[in-house]
Amino acid sequence: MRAPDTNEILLQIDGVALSFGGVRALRDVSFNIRKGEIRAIIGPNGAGKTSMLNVINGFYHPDHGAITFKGRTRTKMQPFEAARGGIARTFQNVALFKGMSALDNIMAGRTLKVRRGLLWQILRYGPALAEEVEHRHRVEEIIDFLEIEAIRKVPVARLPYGLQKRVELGRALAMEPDLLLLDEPMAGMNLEEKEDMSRFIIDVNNHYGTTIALIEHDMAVVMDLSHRVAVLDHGVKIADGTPDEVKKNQAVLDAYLGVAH
Amino acid sequence: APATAQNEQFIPILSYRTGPYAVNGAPYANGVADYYNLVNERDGGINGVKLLVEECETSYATDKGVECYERLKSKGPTGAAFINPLSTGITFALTEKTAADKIPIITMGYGRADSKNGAVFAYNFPLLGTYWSAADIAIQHVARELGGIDKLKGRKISLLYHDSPYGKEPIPMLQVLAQKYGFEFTPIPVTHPGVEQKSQWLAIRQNRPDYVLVWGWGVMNSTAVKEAAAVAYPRDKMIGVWWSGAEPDVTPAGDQAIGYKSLMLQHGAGKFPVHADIEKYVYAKGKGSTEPGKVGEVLYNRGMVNAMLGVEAIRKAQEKFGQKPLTGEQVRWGLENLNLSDARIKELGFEGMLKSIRISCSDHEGTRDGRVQQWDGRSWKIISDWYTADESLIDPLVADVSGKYAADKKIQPRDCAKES
Amino acid sequence: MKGLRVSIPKVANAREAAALVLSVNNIEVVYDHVILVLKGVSLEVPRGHIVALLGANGAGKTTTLKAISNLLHAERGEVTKGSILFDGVEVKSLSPNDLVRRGCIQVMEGRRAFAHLTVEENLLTGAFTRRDGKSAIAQDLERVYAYFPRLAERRGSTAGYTSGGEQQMCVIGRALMSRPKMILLDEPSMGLAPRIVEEIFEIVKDLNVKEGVSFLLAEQNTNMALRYASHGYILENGRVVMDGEARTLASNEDVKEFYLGVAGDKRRSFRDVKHYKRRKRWLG
Amino acid sequence: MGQFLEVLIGGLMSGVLYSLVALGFVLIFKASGVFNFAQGAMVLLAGLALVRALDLLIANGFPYWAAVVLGIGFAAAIMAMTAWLIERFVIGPLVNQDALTLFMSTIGVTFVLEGAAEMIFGSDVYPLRLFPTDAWFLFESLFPGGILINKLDVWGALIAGILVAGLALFFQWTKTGRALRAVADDHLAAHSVGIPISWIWFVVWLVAGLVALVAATVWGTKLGVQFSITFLALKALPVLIIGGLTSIPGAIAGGLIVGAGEKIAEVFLGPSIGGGIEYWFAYVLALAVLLVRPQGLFGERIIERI
Amino acid sequence: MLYRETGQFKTAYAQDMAIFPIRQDRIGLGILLGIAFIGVPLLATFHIWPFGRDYLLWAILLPFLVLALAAIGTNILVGYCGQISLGSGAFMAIGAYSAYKLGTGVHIPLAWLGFAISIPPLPVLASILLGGLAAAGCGILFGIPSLRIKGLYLAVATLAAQFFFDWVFLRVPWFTNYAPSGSVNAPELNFFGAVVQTPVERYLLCLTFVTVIAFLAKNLVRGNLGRQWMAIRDMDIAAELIGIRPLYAKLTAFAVSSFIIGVAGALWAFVYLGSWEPLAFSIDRSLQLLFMVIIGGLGSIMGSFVGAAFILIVPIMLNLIPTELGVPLSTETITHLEFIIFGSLICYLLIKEPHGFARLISICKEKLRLWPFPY
Ligand SMILES: Nc1ncnc2c1ncn2[C@@H]1O[C@H](COP(=O)(O)OP(=O)(O)OP(=O)(O)O)[C@@H](O)[C@H]1O
Ligand SMILES: Nc1ncnc2c1ncn2[C@@H]1O[C@H](COP(=O)(O)OP(=O)(O)OP(=O)(O)O)[C@@H](O)[C@H]1O
Ligand SMILES: [Mg+2]
Ligand SMILES: [Mg+2]
Repeated sequence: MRAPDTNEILLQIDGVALSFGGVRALRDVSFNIRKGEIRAIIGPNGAGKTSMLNVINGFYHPDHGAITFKGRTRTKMQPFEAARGGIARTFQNVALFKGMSALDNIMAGRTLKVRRGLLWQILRYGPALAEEVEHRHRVEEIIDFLEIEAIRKVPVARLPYGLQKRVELGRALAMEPDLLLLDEPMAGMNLEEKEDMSRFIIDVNNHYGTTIALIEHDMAVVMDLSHRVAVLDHGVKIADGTPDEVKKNQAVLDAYLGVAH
Repeated sequence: APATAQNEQFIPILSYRTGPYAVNGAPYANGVADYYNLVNERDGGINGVKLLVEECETSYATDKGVECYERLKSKGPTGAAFINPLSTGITFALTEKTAADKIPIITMGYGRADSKNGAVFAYNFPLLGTYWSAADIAIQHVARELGGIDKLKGRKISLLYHDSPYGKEPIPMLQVLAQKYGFEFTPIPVTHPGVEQKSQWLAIRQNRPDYVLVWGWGVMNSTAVKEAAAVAYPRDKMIGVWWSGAEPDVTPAGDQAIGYKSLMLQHGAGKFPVHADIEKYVYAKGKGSTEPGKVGEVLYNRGMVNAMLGVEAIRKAQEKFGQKPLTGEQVRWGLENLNLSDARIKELGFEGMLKSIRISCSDHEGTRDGRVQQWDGRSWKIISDWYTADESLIDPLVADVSGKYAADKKIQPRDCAKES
Repeated sequence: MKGLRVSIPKVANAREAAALVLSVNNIEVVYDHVILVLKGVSLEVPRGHIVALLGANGAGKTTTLKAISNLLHAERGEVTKGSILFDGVEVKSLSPNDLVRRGCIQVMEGRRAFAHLTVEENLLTGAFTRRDGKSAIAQDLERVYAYFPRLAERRGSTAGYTSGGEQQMCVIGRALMSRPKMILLDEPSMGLAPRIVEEIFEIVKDLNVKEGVSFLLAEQNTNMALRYASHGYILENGRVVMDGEARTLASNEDVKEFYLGVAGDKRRSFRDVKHYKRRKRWLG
Repeated sequence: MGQFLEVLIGGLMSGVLYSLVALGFVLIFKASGVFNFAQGAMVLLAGLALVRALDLLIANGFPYWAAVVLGIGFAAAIMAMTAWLIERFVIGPLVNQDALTLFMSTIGVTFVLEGAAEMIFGSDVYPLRLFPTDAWFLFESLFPGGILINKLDVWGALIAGILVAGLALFFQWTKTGRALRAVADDHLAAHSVGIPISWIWFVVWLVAGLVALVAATVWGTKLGVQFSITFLALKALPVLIIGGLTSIPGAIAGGLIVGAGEKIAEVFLGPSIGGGIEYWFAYVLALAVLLVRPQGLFGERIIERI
Repeated sequence: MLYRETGQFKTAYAQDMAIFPIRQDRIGLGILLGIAFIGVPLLATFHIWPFGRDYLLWAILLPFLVLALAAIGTNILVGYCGQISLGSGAFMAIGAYSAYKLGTGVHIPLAWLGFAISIPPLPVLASILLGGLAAAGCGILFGIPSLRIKGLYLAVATLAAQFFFDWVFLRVPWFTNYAPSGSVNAPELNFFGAVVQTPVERYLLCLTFVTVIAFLAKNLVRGNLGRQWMAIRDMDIAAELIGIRPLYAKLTAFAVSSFIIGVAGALWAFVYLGSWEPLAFSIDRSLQLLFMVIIGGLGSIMGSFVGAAFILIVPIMLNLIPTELGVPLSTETITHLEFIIFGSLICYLLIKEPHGFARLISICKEKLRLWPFPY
């Protein structure tokens, strides 16, 4: 397994804490993500993994701590800024736009790249049309890549769960992100589909050089794919290191993996 | 559609028997329908020309009214003879259309006050009284009760009005009167349909106006009476316009309505010779449109009067154009030359309900007379003599507003002096 | 593998019927009047057994389960052919509520906890159909908390704000609260930590052995499912393409390769799937 | 001062009368997530059924009290039938559809109810006098003219208070109450745990119908039973959202705020800007409250989670 | 067999992205437009059945077109952007009154500043479009709360706009040029010298507006902005996280929607009513538009037309049928029956297809495609 060549740090989380009423979802968590790596975050249910992603892309604002992304430090992100800065993500409970087709969902991911304004779009002629076609080309590439040509025009609400996850990945890819946050992308998939998904993730990582943060409960996947793994439990980071290190860590075994895995 | 005979005069009825104003709309429509029926049953029509009527439900909504008008305007062999929208809003919406279609629009006791001026509004006929006349009559009555016109000075008079063109029409006239007689005039709007008037009446209770004029319609009237009772405002200091003085306006309030007064559009409730005919020719044959007990109610009678004036206009027009179905334009001539003497009114069985009427090109209102009645808990009692609204006050306002309309619409006013 | 399945009426005699808690006979399901999803699915669950329903995304597992628990009509779906018998009674004639009363409950996929209710209230709604008194319910509540300690920690939180896995536990616990005879589990392991997944399957086994609860288990974690189930059905594109005893299935080469990910007897690494050729489909 | 107090008290009281109508909305929304546009029509139907039965019974020589009891029984039966029909033919088949579709279907119901109610019971105005409508004048020694309090308002407030207390207890403390909230959250999941939605909806629509009947007795006494009673629904809406669509006590709180706010605005602010402002003022008030608390004062938090 | 895409290969994305990618749809639309633009006016001019009287044109087609336009506007906000609004009537009113003011000349004496703003009466076309712009402005203003308030709460909050503007146009005499009754008259419909007068001319005028705006609106909703709106509608949080700014998306939806509704309002006042009062744009109108959109299908331009037709025409038909058949029923009974049947129809339709006519049509198309097989 090839580690990323650089040690450049893309995202640095410092002492982030987050609580909801009495629930302390994150307590003083620090870790970093290097450019080009696949970074897994694992931990038992309710450990704060999703909350961590929410902090990274600005949906939750931490009580303490700092986030440094591409060299800029701030205490909190705004969702829009995070998106513009190149952070894209998929969601644990599929968050597709239910009333739209798969194609439109992915096209929506290109919003930030659209240059022509309201009036041009009304006319949908000349440069506006050309731009739209151009975006469509990019999106079709993603569709080809994810092998979802057949469901292009199907309203996503009708799709089975696994395909919805794939469309969601497509939407995130359409943003051409620098950092891609994946929240349990393989939940509810069978082996074959997990393999497909793994292939997409690796390809994205290798070919586009996209940095990936991955939350997943399937240990086989995590261990095979990721370069480094951070482990959370009850909002605390209990381990951080290469998959092999983590696998052997007693605290991790106790809190998360249970019987030898 | 049933085949229409060629010798029929078509008359549309725009009514509202459903919706928030049905309570007042239904008795009126019954009166109208029964009178047309009477003419057919008793006289076989007007000089042998049968009346063909069709009713269309407007629910007092302007757009439905327009739809009804379009639906009915060209029915029958000659199209609609005239139209009674029974809604000031619909009147406004139809004014231009009817002029273009050459169909007279009879708005007896409602509609645009400036349409008294027939030179500009060739097709509008606000017969028997406009709201400006009503306002003047009401103030005259107040003055009478106070003991003289000079006693108005420094008094407080409020107008509780339905917040719509209907309710707003009297305001300019009352402002003129307030200035002239030196009373303090406060308009108080009530939002359609008028089920909630607590704040208005709490304000009245504090402000203690000497009189409250009520320009309401439908549920607003009875609610006003009840709220007045609730704040202990004396009911006999309330004077409703003629649309606020029928049975449904007081009965829901029960005894609380005793003493409440209203203007009369000349006629009141009660039975007159014509009612005997109605009972004999219409109800006895089972063709009546309501329970016999309701014949002779205020709004029923008003419907009859309205229908009668229309019928007489057709009769008049037949004198000139022949005894056949007439077009709206011909009926308009009849209306504009209508001249009902006391004798003729008696002949028609309306004696005691109406005074003589004479309509002309410059005066589409005909007469501007009214009386005042008072509710005694069981029936309306006439408590005043006749008042005649003061034309010298109204006419300048009419000239002003109708002139503006003519200018807006690029209408060349007719020269009434030249009209026969 | 058993022989070819055709639509011979399944319940041949009363004894066999009594042995089957659930039998699905050749059903066809259509969504929105035009989308044909199940094209003749038959399966049966013997009393006191755990049966696994396997298949790729969109194969129709969820649809099958919804057809059984009579929830389709709310999604504009319709069983147009075939019949489903639960405990010998035609399901069509029962309302979802009757079914639960008779002991058949479904755990829906997608973590559908009642978002505005607390975790504990969620669990209590599961006991809605029960008539056996407050203390019995309280006891079961404690049992669920014992199964899922994490839920006990979060019992007072609004379910909508709990984590994905917590919601999943909540939904499973809720179903257990109704003390069912048969549970239709739709992807119970989804989004749960490996340890909890093991626990869930242990709970399933426990209930099955101690209380004789039957299970129909739609699951993507084939490995686990076949380990605990006695029978398995493989669904593909709305049709059953293979069925048999779990052990037989697990040793089938195709199943091994496509569902269990073992080539030879070593697990394939997910890193190496990159140029892996897409597999054949059994049926189009 | 006297006037201010009087307007304030009057406003609070009439606000509570709106709450009576708002309560019906809350009940149905809470139990099914359906925004019931037909609540106004249900008040009309209940009122007409009651008053027509009363008239008939009294005309046939029944003593007044017996007529009232029988009349209320008759109206309640009509409401039960309505609830059953609505559940069976409209809301039941639309289970698991989105909020707007359900809302639209209640509009269909509104048309049917209005048409049927008037067709069966007549479209006239029917006086109803179940409660006293005169006024007390309090503190006449303190303020000139005293402070006016309408007896009907007091009755209305009393009844509303009792209803709210009862219903709030029901929802918070019973198993059915919990089930109702579950149904509102997710129809399908509620189905799956065996909650008998049809039965529950029937019960809720019935209770809403009975609340409508209560509202009709009070408002019918105030206005006379007639079509315009349906317009109360529009007055109840701001009450409803200030309190929160899902909160029963909220209906009362909203009523108090709207009533007091709009009356004070109309009396003290209205004259300087032309009057007639209370209609929109109530809504602007509601808007202002929502800007601070998007779910209304007592409504359930809108869950934003990803 | 008739409705198949087979053989229609698309070789460029632009083709696939055309308004009607399927040939049969294009032909159908062409025929429809042909009838609307040429057939109807011809029939009406020569008074051929069913256009013997002006009734069909005046009382059905004209209001249908204008309300369909308003429904498109409402649909953009409610159907595409998911912001339920009960204030459409108010925005129609704003369009109408602004157009009226602009068409009759604006004079704002700013005494304390020592000068006055005076604009001479503008041509009708300009007034109508600027009326739409004024509505768009107010729409943006009243759209701001939507950033915080959602769903049914927002719906009720938009009633604030409805009642507030009802009141403004009733109470502020400046808007009605101080007409004593508060009822105003439209200026002459003079389009670059051509005066629109007869029903046919009015019809063509509205038809042109509707067609052009419908096409432009369709462009918009197919493009990026449309996708942003739908994303906000379907899941606003996720939309925000992929870089859609709710502020921009919602406010543009309010603006575009109010603009269209405002233009429709101006047409309603100028072309259909000719003379109007605030009641013409009451809450009933708002509700009516919402009904049209829901029944027609949320998020469908085509659906707006069908919905408008259903909500507007069915009651009229129900009302007409008994009289035309000569059934001896009183108008009262007819109206009550109309209500009952109309209400039942709405319920029936929703149960058959909760997503309205638009979905019904698409299901029919899908069935046609499969025909003669059921699935
Ligand atoms: N908005 C919120 N309000 C209240 N509590 C919250 C909120 N978001 C998260 N929590 C709580 O914080 C804790 C961490 O939740 P989070 O979703 O991050 O867990 P997770 O690690 O993603 O778990 P899982 O693997 O089950 O998805 C949980 O206990 C959850 O209930
Ligand atoms: N409401 C619906 N309307 C239309 N089609 C639907 C609907 N629900 C499901 N489908 C279709 O039915 C097929 C089967 O879906 P189902 O959800 O049963 O699959 P599944 O086997 O459970 O898949 P997964 O493992 O992803 O959950 C899919 O192709 C899907 O597109
Ligand atoms: Mg999570
Ligand atoms: Mg599934």
